Amino acid sequence: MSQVPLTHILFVSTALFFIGMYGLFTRRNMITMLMSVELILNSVNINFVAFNRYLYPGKLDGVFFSLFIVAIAAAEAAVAIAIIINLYRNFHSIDVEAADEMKF
Amino acid sequence: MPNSACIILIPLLPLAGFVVLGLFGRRYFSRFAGVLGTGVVLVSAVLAIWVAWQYFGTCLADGYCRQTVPVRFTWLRVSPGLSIDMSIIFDPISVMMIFVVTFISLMVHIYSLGYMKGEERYATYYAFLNLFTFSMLGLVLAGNIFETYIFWELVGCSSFLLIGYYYDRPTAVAAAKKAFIVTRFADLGFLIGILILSFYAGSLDIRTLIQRLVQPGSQLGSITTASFLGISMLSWGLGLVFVGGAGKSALFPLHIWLPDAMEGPTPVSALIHAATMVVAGVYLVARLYLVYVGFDHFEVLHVVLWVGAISALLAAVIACTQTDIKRVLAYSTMSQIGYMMFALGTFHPVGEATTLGYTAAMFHLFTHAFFKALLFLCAGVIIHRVHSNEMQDMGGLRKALPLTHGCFLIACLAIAGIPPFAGFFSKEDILLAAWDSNKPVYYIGLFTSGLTAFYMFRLYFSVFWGRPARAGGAQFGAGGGHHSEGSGGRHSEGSGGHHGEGFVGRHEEAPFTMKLPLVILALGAVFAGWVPFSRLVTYDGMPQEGHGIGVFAIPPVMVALIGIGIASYLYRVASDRPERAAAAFRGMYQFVYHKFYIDEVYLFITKRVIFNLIGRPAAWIDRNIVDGMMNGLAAVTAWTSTAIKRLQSGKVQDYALYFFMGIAGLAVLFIYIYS
Amino acid sequence: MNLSLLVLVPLITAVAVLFCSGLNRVRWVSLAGVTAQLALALGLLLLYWRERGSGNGAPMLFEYRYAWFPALNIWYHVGVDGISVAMILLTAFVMMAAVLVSWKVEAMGKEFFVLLLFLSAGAYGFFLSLDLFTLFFFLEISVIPKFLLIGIWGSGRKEYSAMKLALMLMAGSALVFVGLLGVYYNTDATGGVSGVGGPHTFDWQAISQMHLSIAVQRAFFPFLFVGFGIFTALFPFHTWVPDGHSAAPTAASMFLAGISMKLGGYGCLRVAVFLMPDAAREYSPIIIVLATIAIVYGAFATMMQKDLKYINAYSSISHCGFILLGIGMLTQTAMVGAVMQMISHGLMTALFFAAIGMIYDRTHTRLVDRLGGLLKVMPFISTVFVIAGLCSLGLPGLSGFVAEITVFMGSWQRTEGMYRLATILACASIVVTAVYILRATGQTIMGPVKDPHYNVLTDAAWNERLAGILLVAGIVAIGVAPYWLNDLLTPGVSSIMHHVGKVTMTK
Amino acid sequence: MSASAVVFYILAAGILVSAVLAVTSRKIFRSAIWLLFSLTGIAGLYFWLQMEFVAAVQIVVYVGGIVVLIIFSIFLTQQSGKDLPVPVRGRAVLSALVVGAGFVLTYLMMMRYSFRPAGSRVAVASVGNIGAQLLSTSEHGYVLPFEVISILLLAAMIGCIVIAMKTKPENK
Amino acid sequence: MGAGIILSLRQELMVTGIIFILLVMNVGVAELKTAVILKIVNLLLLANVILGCFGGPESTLFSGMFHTNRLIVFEKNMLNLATLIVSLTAYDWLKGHRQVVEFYMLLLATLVGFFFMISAGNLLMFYLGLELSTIPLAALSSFDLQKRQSSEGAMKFILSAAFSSALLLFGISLLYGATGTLDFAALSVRLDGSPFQLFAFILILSGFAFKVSAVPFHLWTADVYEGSPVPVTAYLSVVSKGAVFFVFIQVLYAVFKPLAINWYNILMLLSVLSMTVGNLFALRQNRLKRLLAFSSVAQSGFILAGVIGSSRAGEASVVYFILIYIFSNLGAFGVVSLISAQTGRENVDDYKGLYANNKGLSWVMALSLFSLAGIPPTAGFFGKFFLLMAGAGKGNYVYIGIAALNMVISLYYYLRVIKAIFMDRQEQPIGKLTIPLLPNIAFVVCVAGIMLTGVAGWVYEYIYSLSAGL
Repeated sequence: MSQVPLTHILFVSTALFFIGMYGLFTRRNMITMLMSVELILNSVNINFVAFNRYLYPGKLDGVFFSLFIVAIAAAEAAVAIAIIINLYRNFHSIDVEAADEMKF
Repeated sequence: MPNSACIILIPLLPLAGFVVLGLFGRRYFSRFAGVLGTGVVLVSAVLAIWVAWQYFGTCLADGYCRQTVPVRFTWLRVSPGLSIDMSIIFDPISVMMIFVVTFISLMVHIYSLGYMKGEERYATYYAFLNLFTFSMLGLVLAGNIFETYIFWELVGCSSFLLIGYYYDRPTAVAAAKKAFIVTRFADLGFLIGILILSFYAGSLDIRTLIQRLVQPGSQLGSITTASFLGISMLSWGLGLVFVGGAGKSALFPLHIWLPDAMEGPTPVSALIHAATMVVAGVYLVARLYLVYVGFDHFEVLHVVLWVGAISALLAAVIACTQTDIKRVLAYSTMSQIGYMMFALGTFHPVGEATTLGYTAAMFHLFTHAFFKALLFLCAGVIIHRVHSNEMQDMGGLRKALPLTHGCFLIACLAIAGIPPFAGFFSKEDILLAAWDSNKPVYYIGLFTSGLTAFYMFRLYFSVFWGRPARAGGAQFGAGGGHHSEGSGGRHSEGSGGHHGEGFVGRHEEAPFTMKLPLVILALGAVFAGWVPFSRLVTYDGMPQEGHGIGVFAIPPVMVALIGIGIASYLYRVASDRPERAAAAFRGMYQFVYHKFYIDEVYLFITKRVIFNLIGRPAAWIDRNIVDGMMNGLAAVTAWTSTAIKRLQSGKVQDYALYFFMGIAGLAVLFIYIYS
Repeated sequence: MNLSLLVLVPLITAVAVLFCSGLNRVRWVSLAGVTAQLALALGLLLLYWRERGSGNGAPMLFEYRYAWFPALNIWYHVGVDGISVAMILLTAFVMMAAVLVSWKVEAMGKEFFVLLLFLSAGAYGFFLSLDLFTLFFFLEISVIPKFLLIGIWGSGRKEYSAMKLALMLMAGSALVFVGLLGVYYNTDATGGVSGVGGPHTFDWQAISQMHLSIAVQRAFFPFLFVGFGIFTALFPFHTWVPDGHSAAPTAASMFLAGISMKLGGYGCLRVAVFLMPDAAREYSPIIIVLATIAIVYGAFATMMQKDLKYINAYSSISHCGFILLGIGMLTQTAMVGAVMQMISHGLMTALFFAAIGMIYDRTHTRLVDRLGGLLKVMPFISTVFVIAGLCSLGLPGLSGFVAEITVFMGSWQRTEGMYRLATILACASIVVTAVYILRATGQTIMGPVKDPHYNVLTDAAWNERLAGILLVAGIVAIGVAPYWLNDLLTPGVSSIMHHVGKVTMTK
Repeated sequence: MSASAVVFYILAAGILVSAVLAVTSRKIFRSAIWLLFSLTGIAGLYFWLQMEFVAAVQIVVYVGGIVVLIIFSIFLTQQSGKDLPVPVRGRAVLSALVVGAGFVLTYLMMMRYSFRPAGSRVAVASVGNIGAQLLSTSEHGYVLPFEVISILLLAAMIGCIVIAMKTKPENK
Repeated sequence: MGAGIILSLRQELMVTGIIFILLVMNVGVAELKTAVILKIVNLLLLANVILGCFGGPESTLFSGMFHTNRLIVFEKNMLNLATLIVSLTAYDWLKGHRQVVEFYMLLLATLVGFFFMISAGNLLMFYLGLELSTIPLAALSSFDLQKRQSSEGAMKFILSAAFSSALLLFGISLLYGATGTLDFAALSVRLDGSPFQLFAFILILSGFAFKVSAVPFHLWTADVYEGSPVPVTAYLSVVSKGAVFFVFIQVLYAVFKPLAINWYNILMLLSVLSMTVGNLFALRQNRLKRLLAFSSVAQSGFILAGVIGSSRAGEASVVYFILIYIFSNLGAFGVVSLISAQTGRENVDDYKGLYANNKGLSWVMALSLFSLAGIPPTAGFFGKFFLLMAGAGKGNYVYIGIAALNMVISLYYYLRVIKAIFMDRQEQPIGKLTIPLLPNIAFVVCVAGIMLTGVAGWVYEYIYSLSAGL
């Protein structure tokens, strides 16, 4: 792994980050938006682990952070999905364009 | 020297009368209001006469008249040097004036006892009369030029109140407003004049002011050199003060209010608009006479001279055409005041022997007070009788009103300047002064005196001689448009009580209270001329040797007699001669009859110019532009808030997008641009 | 004497009113309250005279300080000099009259009186405070009650006017706020000038002793002056005046025109000019121009008004122009005149509004051409109206004359052509004043009775009479004997002028 | 170029490609699967970084948990597997631009920044000492976060239950 | 050591304890009456508030992950109090709701989250606290299960929150990469103003800005506030925002001190934007909750003015203002919540003629709005004054001028509500409402706070004595 410079890994994470963001901006299905968020969180995780591994191997701060992020991502996803399901009950659709009754 | 206590009492008593009557009059003693008011004035008149007697006594004793200030206290300290004092100045003219004012005022008070009897606002009337008397006394006694201004305003106000006494009559209200506003406009000049003079003289006290302005002193240089539009500040100051005077004294072109002021009760006209208030302007100029003639700055005196002359002539001409008895008298008043003014204008450089004009003006003021008041009071009796003041409703009254007839005749002779009546002496002095200083003015004066005689006797004959007017005069008068005083509600609410049934076949001429003043004033009109004025009233207190009555007196008298002759030819017996005369020069007659359309010019200026070109735009701008700006701000805000509402599209993806754009924006801005 | 009483008494009264049951009791309690205020104010005057008489030459008397926010060096600091005493008297008079004329307020009477008393508390506090923070606090207190009074009990376009008034006054105090902060942060109180340490101070006297740099003054004088100016109808920020006054209920109009417009003038004098004399001198031409415009143009705009309240509102713009003119002239006489004008105009306009209110209550119209011949029907009210009118056109013997004349005399001491012109225009405006006052009086009071219904109308009731007499008494007291007021005001003003002058020397 | 590098680039390519497909595919199931691939690839990346524990967690929680959850929710909410609605045109373009710009910006900054490795001592991320640290209160102890996240999970659970529970008709 | 930990953690522990009591109640004890539960819970919260008030030691635990001092304790007490008031005013709404206990468990979970966030000593703890407070809030905001708006709001909230926290995390990761530490104390020394770090900082900042709903990160605010049940909205607008501001100040002053010059400008920009945009949006709102939402956006603009004051006075004024804000905003929301719970009407127009029948409520509303608008003698005046005063400390008077003018604009829409209540009329005004005991207590507390917090100078003095500044 030493041959691969850190910046290349960062390239992966950053790209992933913005891909996820793009998905979040464009996917109209709420669940797919949620997936995009997960992608973003993963890119963050890659950052943490990579930095930890490459730059600061002395301590495992990054690793722990990424672990907690994983856990929280799970919780967040769960609640989000619960909310989406409830919204589906009310709107009979999970198209985000449909849920814009409150505006201006 | 009279002690100051009773001097103060002279003005304060009427004030007390005003306060008492004003506060409690209506409620508590509406009956005795007249008696109370009259009594107060009586006391102060007595005091005044006594004071005058003593003062002039001492004058004669020690050969010259001292100018003293018996009373002074600071009313308002404007700035360390400048303070408005309440002070009383004592010198020949002020003493003479307090005598005139209290005396005439007393007469009018007594007269009104009968004349205003049964009026609803009887007490108020007397309260106002007292107020006026107080203010007038304060005006003449003022030893501080600002004090003068204060009482000047008060006089104007009480005149306003009295003219508008019949407040439910629109014409009266209009007249009152007109009088107040015109004089107020003139007073503006007075005020600014005061500001200028006091600024350079550094004092408001009249004596100090005169001293500083006359003695070549420190301020003097600045005020004569400092100039505006090429005219020295001193001239500006004096000129503006004169404007104030001209306004009060109804001189051309500020005279328009005087004829309308006749809407007030006749005694009021007699007191305010004939004898006292209207001569305040003359008095004011006389007060500052030393400054006017102080050193060779005569442009202002020229103005005084010519304004006086023009007013005299103009008014006389108009008077010849008027048919409303009170208006005729009003114009004659204006003309006589014109006399006094140009008398003051006829200056001799100080240092020469005399300034005859000063004495003459004061003299004429003195005599005029008597016969003009008398004329008005007589007119009051007549109007009271005829219930109209249109001349064509009158005629042949000499049987019905013998006493009035006599008094009226005396007054006419006096004003016409027929010896040995009062008017003769004073007018002759004036003409003499004019002759010495300015020939054209002299001829104007001469011609005017002829006109005076003519219109006075025109009035006299058409009222007392000729065919008795129809009994329906009252009714006719009632129809007689706004000219006719009888038309308004006055007599219905007023003293009609005991004159209700009209005058035909009535024997009683007038109540005693109305006759008495006539008689007294008639005596005055006869004998006032014998007072040795040149010995008592002079600009510097030094007596001048009187000049005997010589050949110089002949032309005026002749002119006067000619005037009388024409008048009697035209009006003594009823005929169509006047009409033919009028028809002869119809155009000019109309022009004069409408008072040279001066009123219309004023109307045009006020209504068209001031209201439409200044007032209306100002109001419009305020509502639409200035306020529009304020509302515009609000409108812009509201518009913006609708314009940006799209940001809140309600779509969460937009929110996220904006969110990141915000971050990117901040990053670019603060990392690359701003740092 | 403990000055805070002046603030507390109205508040206590207000609380008492809150717990009153029955409109009648409410009225009497509030009347008692304002009577107590009047008594306090008069007592203050006497004590003040006694102190001065006993040779106490301190600039401020009866001072009281309490460390309110020591951390920020903010104090509750009160004290009076002649000027404040005079303003307090004015407030007491107007408040008493206001309560008396609002006797007939039926709907939500309790709230009405509470708000009114609250207002007065604010005014007293403002005139008392010597700490700029306290001053600002009391200045802003008075905004909202006005809004409610106009909006709830007003007439005509009341909501619009109330909103306009509230917003414009709020904008004014926003400017003042910025100005105050600017002053605060440019003071240096490390010497502990105002009693405590702290780098900066709001203390009025302390600031006046330290000389703010000319740059600072240049920067912040406009904020303060314009901010306060909005309160006193500084052109072109006067447009709240006509709407607000005409929409407000009688008592509120009286307070608005009588007192709250004076808060501005007082602030301009006390804060802007006194703390920043150099800037005042620099900006004085602008002030003069604006004031003159307000005077003349206000007068002409008044001529065109048909509604009595509008007439008085516009004339207030014109008259308050005299206040600003007097302040802007920066001569002692003119400033005394300005303060006199504040007081005179306060009493006069309150009287005017009171009379208008009484007329409106009876005839239900304020349009000049609908009224007429009221003198026959309601002599007392008409007389009061006429007196107010005469006072406003500057008749000698009434307060208006004294004030205007003093302003003129003072302004005339400035010899520069522009100032001269301004003075002359101001003088000329009194003629216009005469015109519109007489037109109004002539059409409403005099003339034949327009409407037969008017013949059955009643004259003033006891409370209205009392109110009228109270204000007339004040007007006459000043008009006939101005010297006492003059002596009362001169020391305060001359200390201000001495400050201005002193700086002139140093420059 | 060494083998591990090759492995990395393959992984990277796989991750990114499947991620792109995951956010663009029109069929929701497919995109879920692409997401699965991408996440697995990331797990692989962790392996490659010798962070086995993290990789394991990644597999367990994401692949085994979240993706399953997502798929179930798709079952719950998706009507008859029809295509996803097309993105709003304008927003798609705009966000493409923004995202591209953002990426360039960010990555440039990363490249410019000189990362300085600190210390050479390598702490082994073995399950053992990770667990030890997770529960220790001493230096580098993560017991407090552990507790906090337990509360968080509890709360999340309650929340899910309350919200997602089929609400019975109100007549109760 | 143990006792020390307990003492320093006592507020967190108490709240957690209450959560567990509720859990037991929910699982074990069968079907208590809702009203009874509410009484019990409120008593517990009251006890929590009271016990919280005892001062604790200044300490740092868990190798710097958790630290506390007197100011932090005070802030937590403020949050406790706010929560109590919220739950008091929520009474009417909860009576009709079935999952009362769950509601409180979630609410208190978020509270704990805030506590840990405030006491956080490193970025991990901060992040955990943030999430712990966010995720349950999202659940709460969709608590009106049948209401479409509620679930829509919740969806917008959870997605925006997830996104913003992802960005925050990205920023944290970059920061970690740049400095190699997550510990606040260590971070502050390793920061240099390099663009990379600045970018990371901006990402983190956006997370904060999102929570305090500062423009342009505010867009979720209005919709979520409108959709959520009123008590949740109140909680969001007061507790959430307040807590985030507390930690925001600490982070800015303690951690990002080296970047002070940068964030001063950034925050000034955000502050101006927030005031202006918030006010402009609020101008046209007819739905009261939305109006209050935008007004709270504007308010955070004002609070930011205190933040950038970056002085001791600045910190004190922020805390002070938030204390006042708790009373004012909760007073307003309390009235709204009561009325919407009893009549279901939430529009400004519905409030026309409210004064006719409900004098008390009207005055509470009026006072709260005056306090929000910063009108003396309400506390809001002092709050705003001190905020802007602190903001002017650096001598940026243009900025202060803009802020002052914004105060004028804001006055307009507050007065619109006042106008509706006191001046306008309508056919069927809201009838006489009965105010239950608990909300009544809440109103009394709010009014007392509004009237006294400002005039009583020592409150500010106390806070000032606690605060440290930059």
